Amino acid sequence: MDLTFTPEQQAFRQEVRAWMRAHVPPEPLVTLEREDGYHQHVAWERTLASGNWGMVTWPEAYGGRGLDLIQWLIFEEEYWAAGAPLRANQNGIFLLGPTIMEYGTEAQKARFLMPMARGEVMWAQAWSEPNAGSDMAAITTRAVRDGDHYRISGQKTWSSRASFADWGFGLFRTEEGSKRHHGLSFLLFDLNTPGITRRPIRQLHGDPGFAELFFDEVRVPVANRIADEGAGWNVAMATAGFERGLMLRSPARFQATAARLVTLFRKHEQRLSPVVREQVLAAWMGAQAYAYNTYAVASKIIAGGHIGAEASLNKIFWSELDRAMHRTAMQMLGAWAELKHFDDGSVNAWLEGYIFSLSGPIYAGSNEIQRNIIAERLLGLPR
Amino acid sequence: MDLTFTPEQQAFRQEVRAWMRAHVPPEPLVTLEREDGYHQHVAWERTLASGNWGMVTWPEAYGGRGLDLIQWLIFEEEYWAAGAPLRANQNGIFLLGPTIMEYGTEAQKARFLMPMARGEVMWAQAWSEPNAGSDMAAITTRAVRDGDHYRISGQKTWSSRASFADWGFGLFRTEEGSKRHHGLSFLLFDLNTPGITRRPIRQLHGDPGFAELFFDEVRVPVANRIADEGAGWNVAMATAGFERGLMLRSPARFQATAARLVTLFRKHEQRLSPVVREQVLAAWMGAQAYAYNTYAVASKIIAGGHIGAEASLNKIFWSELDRAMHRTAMQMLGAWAELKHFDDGSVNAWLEGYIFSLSGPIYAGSNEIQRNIIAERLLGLPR
Amino acid sequence: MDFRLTEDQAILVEGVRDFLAGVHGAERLRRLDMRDPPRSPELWAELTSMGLPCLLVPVAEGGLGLGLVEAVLIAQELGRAAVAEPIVDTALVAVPWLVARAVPAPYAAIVAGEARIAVAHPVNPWIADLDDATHVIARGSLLARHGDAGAAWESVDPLRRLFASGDIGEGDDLLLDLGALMAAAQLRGLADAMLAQAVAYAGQRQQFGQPIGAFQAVKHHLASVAVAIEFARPVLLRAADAVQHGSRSASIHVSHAKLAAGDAAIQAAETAIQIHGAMGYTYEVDLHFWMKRAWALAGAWGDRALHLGRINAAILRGTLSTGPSHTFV
Amino acid sequence: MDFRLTEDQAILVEGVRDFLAGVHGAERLRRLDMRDPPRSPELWAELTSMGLPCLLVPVAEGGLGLGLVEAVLIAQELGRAAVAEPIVDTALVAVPWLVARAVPAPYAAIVAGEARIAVAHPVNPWIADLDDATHVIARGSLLARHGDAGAAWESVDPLRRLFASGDIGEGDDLLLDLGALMAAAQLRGLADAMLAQAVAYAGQRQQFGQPIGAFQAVKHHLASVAVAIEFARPVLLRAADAVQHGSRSASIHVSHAKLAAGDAAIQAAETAIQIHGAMGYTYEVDLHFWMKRAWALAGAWGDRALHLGRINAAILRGTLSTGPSHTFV
Repeated sequence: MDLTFTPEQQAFRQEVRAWMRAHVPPEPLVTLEREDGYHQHVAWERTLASGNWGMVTWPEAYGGRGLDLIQWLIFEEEYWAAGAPLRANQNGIFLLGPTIMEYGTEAQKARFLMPMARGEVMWAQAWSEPNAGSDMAAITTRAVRDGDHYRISGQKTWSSRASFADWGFGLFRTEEGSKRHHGLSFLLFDLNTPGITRRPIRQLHGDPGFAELFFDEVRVPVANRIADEGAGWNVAMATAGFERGLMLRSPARFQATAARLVTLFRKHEQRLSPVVREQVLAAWMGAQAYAYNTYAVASKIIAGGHIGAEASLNKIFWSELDRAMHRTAMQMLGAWAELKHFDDGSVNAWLEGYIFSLSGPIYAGSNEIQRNIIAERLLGLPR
Repeated sequence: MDLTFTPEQQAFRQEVRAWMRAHVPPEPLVTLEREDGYHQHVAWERTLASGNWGMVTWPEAYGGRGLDLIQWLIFEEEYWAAGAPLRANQNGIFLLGPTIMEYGTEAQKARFLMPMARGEVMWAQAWSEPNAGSDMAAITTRAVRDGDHYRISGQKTWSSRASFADWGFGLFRTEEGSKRHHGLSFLLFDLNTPGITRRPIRQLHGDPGFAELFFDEVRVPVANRIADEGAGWNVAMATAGFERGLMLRSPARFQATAARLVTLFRKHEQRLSPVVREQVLAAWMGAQAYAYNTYAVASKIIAGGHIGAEASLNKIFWSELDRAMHRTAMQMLGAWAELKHFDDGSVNAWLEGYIFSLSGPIYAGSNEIQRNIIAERLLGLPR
Repeated sequence: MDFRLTEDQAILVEGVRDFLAGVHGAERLRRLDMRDPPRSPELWAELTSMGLPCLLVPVAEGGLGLGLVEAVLIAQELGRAAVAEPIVDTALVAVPWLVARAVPAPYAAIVAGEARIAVAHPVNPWIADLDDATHVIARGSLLARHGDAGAAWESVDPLRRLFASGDIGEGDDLLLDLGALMAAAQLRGLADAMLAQAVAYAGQRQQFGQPIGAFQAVKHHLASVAVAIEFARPVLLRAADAVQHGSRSASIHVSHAKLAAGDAAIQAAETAIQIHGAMGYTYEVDLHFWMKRAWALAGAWGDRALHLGRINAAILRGTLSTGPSHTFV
Repeated sequence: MDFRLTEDQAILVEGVRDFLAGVHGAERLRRLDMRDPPRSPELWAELTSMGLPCLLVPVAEGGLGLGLVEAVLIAQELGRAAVAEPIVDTALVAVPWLVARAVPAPYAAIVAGEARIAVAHPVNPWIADLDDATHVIARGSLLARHGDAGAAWESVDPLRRLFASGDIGEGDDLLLDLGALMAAAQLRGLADAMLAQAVAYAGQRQQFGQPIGAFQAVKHHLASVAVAIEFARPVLLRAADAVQHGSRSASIHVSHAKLAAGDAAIQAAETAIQIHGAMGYTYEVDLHFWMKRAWALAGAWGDRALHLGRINAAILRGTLSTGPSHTFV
């Protein structure tokens, strides 16, 4: 065990810090869930790409830097410490990119990865259907083979980024009459293909960002299928594993929240003391623990280890931490909590953050599902 | 709605207060779970009976005062405010007594109720069996009819008071081959009948109090059966309803705990502040809310109303409140928490109370069972 | 001592509940949400015709002369229906304050639904529904409103209308208690409505071949919410009774009610959205109207810190007796 | 930066765990509980033969010269096995303190298992295992113990031996950190053992025709405990590393570890007894030994108030930098 950074790692930290200081927009961007904000965030992805900071963990051949997970954590720490924006490209970086690298053909890698890395093509995910949320194997949207194309008909929902993104990926039932996780294929599709209708879903905060996607005999080339026909479930499980796993939520983001919470507490301390203090201390402790744990898991993976059901422990921890931190901030803000802007005109990011945090225990496998996984797979309780 | 006490109620409160002031032992009794303490508590029951304070809600004909539930609450408030001891006769007052009044024959009432009210015969309950805890319908101990007797064979466990008490009551399978809640009968038995072996169970705190009861062809007169043969389940459910319901835990007991917690906090405030404060305030609020709710339910019952599945809300509230209050006290006591006595020689009642509070969410139907009942019967969720 | 509602109270509550269920369902909320501002003269007229403005107005002034227990029961129903019109401030906060302080007031106009009273208090940085008000309570007086209310501040709750409060001087303690009490009552109504929505959704939404309400985890989450809501009820009634009778400790009981109902509402909201899954995160279902109102009212009229602070001062400083003999002090 | 255990560390832990599983199962605890005092020279000899006393003794003094990371790993295993012999205080608290403070010490006797060092600190009102100790650390010195230790105080934990501490002067901060760190490590081991016991019981106890572990409520309670235990692990290791390297912020990290492990242990205990039902409330199953140790150690070497207070001073007073770039400050 060695908890010190090498001189190379320290130098790398300085490099990231300097670049971020020079490039992070001085004013917060408009929310990613609105069209104007989305375009601001895409522009930021392209700025990141210009400095080759878009996909730091990807191999250099695909537009990345080939960094290891410890370097990734350092990058993330400096990224969030600089107050840099949310990543519009999250679906690409952590979900689809690694999936194509693992399961794609050379042609698919050549075609899709570079534009993703450069922020030129933005990706939406399309897993869920109205009757397949937590129970993803209940997917019914079908893709019927028709020569060198599939014809897709059906509906996807809760498709993040799909209101504005360029391409989408998801699971479709390619074998007629197949049940549950059999007969599914993993397909990529241009969101502007004829027959696709996007219906933005208005979220809690009033902005879209999610969308429903309606498919009416949409023609998608067979060349856009990742891995074999019928092998979609395994591919998606690997992708979902990335999602639940280490890289979905970097600890730096929560440490930044905890630090903001400390600042908020100090500002209001006279009024708040003593009732909120312990919750603020718990926020710092939780964010630190999550950071340490991520460093520990990263160390294990770098050494060739794997994470399996432990990812469920992670998912529960960060999602409940995030909600608790924002709930605490809402309590501290009192009568200001409901306002979208403070009296100095600044955005009430705590309110937005609280709303966003409520999705944490729901998405990427609800925390109820995660607790089942922990109980059955890690602890060995009977099904 | 009228939240004031009548002059009669106020006068009654003064009467209880004066009697308690004159009779409550100045020093705490030894724990009821030990033989010496048990006898001290039985003596206290007889003192209570001498003032006719033993069974205040029972009809006068059976040795009570025929008080209504509001008077009972006033009695309990003054009882606990005076620091009076735990009730050794709890099983009789709240479980068996009302059951006999509702289901017993005149002969049974005449035979059993007066000695119970006078504290002359102490009763143990014998519901659970090794494989029938939460799942009480899994009872297997059988009572085979043999003329005017039953012959009981089998085993009961977690039998409260059975280490030292005189008589017991419980459910037995009187119909051979019957399943679940069919074919059970409610029987009373002298704990000194030949064939009964009591094995005290050592509890967490090291003292017995619970016992296992082994029955080896124990002869119990048919006259000791409450209600019809085979009707035991319904009788027991009514009894368990009394237990879970209003009178198992009077709010005054929790208000006394909350008040002690406030005192403990004040004593240690300099060291504790600010982290425990909110938990102490929550204790006061919880105990008050429980008291109000009990007054509200009492008002409803006096007016002819009933409580059904609402009793489960009650059980969860008081048991989790009690555990939280004692957990808070343990935290406040820090390095003293583990000690059975403080340096002034006084008993660490918080430690005993914490251990006792851990049984709250388990007994009288675990809180998991209670939450099932609330969800299915009150909220109407599917089974 | 009788903690039951009177028959009259029970009938009143039922009547208001049925009325609101009829005129103020989720469809109405959606329609109001489309308007700018999200107010409806027709709805106000309906609420007036139901007699809501006159409930607490003295009989001599043409009202029903009801008390604060009735007021919290009605406020609960207004919360259950997520009513955002300024009926609570006018009829349930302003009127009892005017009566208690013997301030001359335009009761006839209030009864007729023509007067609307906005309420300023330094505990809130905003004044709700100031633009539309005919009067405002501020600095211990009832003032005719004049001038421009300015632009509305944007609340997360699309049906709330908040305006800068400006310099409104010191606060009046009774006004704070009344505002907090009615916020608490609405919060409990909101909580109960969210529980009902979550129960209904859980009974209908199928996953893994069964309604999700058949899963024990879902059951237990909802049961815990039911416990919190149940035990907020008598606290609320007891607080209303204490304020009504001018009890010395009334403020403590109001704070208790605000905390119990506010915490129940936040727990209900977090549980309900969890059970609705992604659906609860959208405008596709109605839950969001109730959640947002709960977030708003949880911080309005004194936040957790303020109310815990008041209880702290009373309990831990020893100005209120505690223990079993002091249930109704 | 590598947060993995070294292979040597992994082998050491496994060896100690296997050894303790062999000599120190629940049966041994029951036998010790029958003795007065509940101590066993044979057990001490076994622990000595396993080499536990010499782990942290410098190589030049005949020991293995291991560090605090190894120490917390061993303390976790001693917690998992609920070992009550004074091995933690002697080998894992006293020895590293003596080494760090360069106090001349009877290392040969320690290595041979002949010296036992009791540790006094004003944060505890008692001194553990004073009666049997050859030495005591108090007032910043190592003293030969003499005189009568007095009567043992009765702990809820039948295997603890506590004695009045008397006037022991000011506290030594490093000693407090070492004591708290090793208590935290034992607490995490205890928590993990209680989780394992509850899982085993839930898999075997039948109710309503199935093992209770098949009920989702039981699963979710246990999963929550698993989360708490998992996330206490790196906090503990990071604190050990900080103390080992004399980091300026070491005390903060020790406090964090004590809170994380202590809270996990209390949660594990309350969950485990709930799942054991009435059985967990008795001596019939072994759980009580672990619960009682957890209750004792949660309050020992600084309670929640003390450790939260230290973190409060650092974080909210701003003496420790927070935020994403400061993970390892």
